[in-house]
Amino acid sequence: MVYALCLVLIAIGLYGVVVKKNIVKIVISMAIIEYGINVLLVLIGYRSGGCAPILKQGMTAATLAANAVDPLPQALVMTAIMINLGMLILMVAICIRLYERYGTFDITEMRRLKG
Amino acid sequence: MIDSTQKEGMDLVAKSVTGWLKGFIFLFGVYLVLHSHETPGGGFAGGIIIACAFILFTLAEGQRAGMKILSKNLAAKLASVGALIFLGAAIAGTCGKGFFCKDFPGAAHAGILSFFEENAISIYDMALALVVSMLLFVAFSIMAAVHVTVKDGKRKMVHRRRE
Amino acid sequence: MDNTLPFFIAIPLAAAFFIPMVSVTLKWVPDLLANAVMAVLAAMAFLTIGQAGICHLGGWGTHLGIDLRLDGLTTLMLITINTIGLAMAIFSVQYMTRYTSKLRYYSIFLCMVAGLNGIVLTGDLFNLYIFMEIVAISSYALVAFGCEHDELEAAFKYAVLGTVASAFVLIGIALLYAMLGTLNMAEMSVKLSAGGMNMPLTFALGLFLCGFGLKAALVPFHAWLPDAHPSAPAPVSAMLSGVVIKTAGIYVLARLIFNVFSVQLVPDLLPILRILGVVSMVVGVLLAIGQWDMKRLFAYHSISQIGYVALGLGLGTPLGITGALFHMLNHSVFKSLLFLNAGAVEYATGSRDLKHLGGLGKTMPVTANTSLVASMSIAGIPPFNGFWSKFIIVLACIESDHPWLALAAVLVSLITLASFLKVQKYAFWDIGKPVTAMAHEVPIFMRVAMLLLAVFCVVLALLVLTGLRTPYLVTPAVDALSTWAGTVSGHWMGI
Amino acid sequence: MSLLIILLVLMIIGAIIAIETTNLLSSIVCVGAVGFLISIAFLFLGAPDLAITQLVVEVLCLIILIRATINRDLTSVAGDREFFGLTVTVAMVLVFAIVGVKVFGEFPLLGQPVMDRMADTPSAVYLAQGTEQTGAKNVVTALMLGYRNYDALGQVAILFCSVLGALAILRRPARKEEIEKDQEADAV
Repeated sequence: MVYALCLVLIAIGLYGVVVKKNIVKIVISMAIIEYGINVLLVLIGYRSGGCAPILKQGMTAATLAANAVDPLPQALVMTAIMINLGMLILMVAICIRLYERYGTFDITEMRRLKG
Repeated sequence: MIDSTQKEGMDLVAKSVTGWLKGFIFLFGVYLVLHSHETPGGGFAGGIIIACAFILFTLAEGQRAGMKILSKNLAAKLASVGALIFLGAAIAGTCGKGFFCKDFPGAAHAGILSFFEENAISIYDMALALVVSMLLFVAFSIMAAVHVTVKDGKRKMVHRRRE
Repeated sequence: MDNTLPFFIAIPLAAAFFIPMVSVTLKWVPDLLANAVMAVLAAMAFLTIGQAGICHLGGWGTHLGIDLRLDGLTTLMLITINTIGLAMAIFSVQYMTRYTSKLRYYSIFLCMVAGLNGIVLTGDLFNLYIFMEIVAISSYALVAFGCEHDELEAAFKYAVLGTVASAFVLIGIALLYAMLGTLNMAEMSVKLSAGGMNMPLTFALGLFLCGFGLKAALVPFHAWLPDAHPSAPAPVSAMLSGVVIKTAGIYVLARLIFNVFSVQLVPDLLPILRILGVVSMVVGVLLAIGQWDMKRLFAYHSISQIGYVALGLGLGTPLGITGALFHMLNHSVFKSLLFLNAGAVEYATGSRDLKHLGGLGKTMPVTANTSLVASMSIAGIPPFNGFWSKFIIVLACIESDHPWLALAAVLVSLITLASFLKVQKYAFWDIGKPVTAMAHEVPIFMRVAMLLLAVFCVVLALLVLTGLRTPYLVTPAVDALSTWAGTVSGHWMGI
Repeated sequence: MSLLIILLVLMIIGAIIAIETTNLLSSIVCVGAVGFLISIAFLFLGAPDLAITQLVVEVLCLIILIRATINRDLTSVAGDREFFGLTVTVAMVLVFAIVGVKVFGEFPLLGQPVMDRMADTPSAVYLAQGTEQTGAKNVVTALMLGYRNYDALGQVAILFCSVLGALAILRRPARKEEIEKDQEADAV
């Protein structure tokens, strides 16, 4: 159920990427896809009632191993978040420059290339 | 005619609130970086918060005042330095076996190597924070500086600082 | 050798980080640094011939950390990437003077080389994803480097489709991790052979096929390539067409299909790969013949030639894989050379529209002759390298009882010949037009880069001889793919 | 658990509004809302590191996106692309959803990470020995900077590359010819 909702989030983003005309909307849809994937990854590492994988005071490594959630997907998501940030910066730069060249955010009016 | 001191940045309330807040935000970022090994946070979050402190200042006080504190070129160079430090630490870790802060804290080596070995995570974190904060500040300032103007029916992109 | 493996990633990255700090007034420093770095990397790549090994980064071991692995296929790819990269760096010295901001160009270019080396070296699936993203982001930035209308538009399309592909790959990685509990490809393969397939794993494989198929521009996913590759500056187009689609697409696909999953586990994969290959081959070449823009024509031929590689891999026999890998190597050489020729023509005349060109054979002899070599190679004329690899693929088709595929391969080769005769005729043989009469031969460094690649076109043909093929390059690469961890003997997988 | 579902449903609503609304600025604000919801979800899923990072990244994303769209006229380009594209997409998304639901039918239940289901996973080792082996009490930091250090190196390279790329794309002039053109324009 919860996984399926993540998939719905990804599918909404996919729909937005293909269908929308506005290039900023496309960038936003891409961000939504990445959100869905991030939540999916963290859910894969979730343990029911688990605590954060941080050793607090008075806690031994054994109790941590028995109670904490899986740290590996979290490290992956951390990386993925930063990749998305880099991607967003680059895409926004391209959008600004496209606006300068074409005077619009409408992708259907950018039709210099065909085939 | 609006005179230039008013034109730069936001109004007085925003400026004075920023004046109070910017130090705290910066310190919070530094705290997150230095304590990343025991609390949540770490180099990335800390770096972004440091960048946010600079960005807030630039937004409130205006581009020109922001550039006086930290110019774009200097920020880009600092980012390069940070990236090189990170890379150097990573490579040193690959060649010297077990450099990735293994055997912490009872490292038996003496001298400078032992210092690095004990603090390797912190060094990575600091380098990471330097890179991330400076790069994001550069990204922000380039986006803030660029404006598209329409002149004689032709669009032209101008950098605000150039004029 | 094992301890030098990280330097394939570290040296270009260090140079990439260092170059932006160089003062703008010292114009020669980035040129020199980039060329020196690429020369060192190419030399290091040739030194890996015949070597194999694993480097555990940080000494954590296979189970906990990330490791870099070297085997025959990795060696082949490293040599391809770094040699072509060297030629591109030499070419860029004078070609990129047309653009401003050469510093950033070199920096992003070196990041891309580091990412490509990382893709072929790493043995960890998520690490591979990260290196793939480095390559992807640097190629978006480089495609848009000229900042003209069509360049930005192509970069935007490329970036959108590339991000969707990366998203598919990341979902696939998440599913694999959930089912297998590890990210190391060697361990994954052992667990897969023990556990067999199930629904999530099949879905993950499908996502990988779509994602990497998009990166490799196999036909249903090819829409971005004919826009993106011609729009970039010539050395970048050459790098994208010659190296990136193979490394980020075909190489990873081959690793996943033959090493991580396996032909025994998923027998339906090979026919799918064959169909994708044949369709790409035919559609690519049919779309190519109508083109008048030189670079666009070459870009469509990239799709078609990638189809040959996919077809060879899809046969699954050792001979088919030999042909595919050999063709991959050859294609990266001659396609890069063709893009450099197009760049040289554009540099000299300011146009790459075949209708406006003509008679360049007299004014630009080096460009004309190297492009003749490359055209004959891609069309499969006997003494050159392209002939031998296509010949092996056709033989492999016949050997594994697919005569129709063999016929298709031969026919596509003939159409390729026709379309390259058109390029030669309109660009170099016809009488001169006013634009081309004024053209001069391009400067020395550009000529050196083209000559280097032309020599490779001829020399690589020698690899078909068994005496050379067996110890060097191709056969070790084929061995790396055809031994599977399930049978434990594979040296890439040796844990 | 029900809280998580509520959060996800809210996210989906936010995403739909963000994609379908005509005003670009409100669309960006909606994406920000989705990001903050995700940050809360991370907090409940035992990932405070990610919650903090997601929060600050979201703030920065909003600043950059708003910077990109503010002061631009014609920002409210609405409407969808041609009908054919729409049908293809809807079909694709449907296939994706159906296959996905089928896949997750065979998927392990929520709340059972890999180290509970399998004997020998690296995650169990990270949790049991990571704090001792690396000296970091935060296992996620230990993973990012210790065990999987080259991932972090890759991120630095990606960020570096994308900012350099943005600088390169937003530079002016881009070609030598443009300099001459500008000079001519100035002379006139």
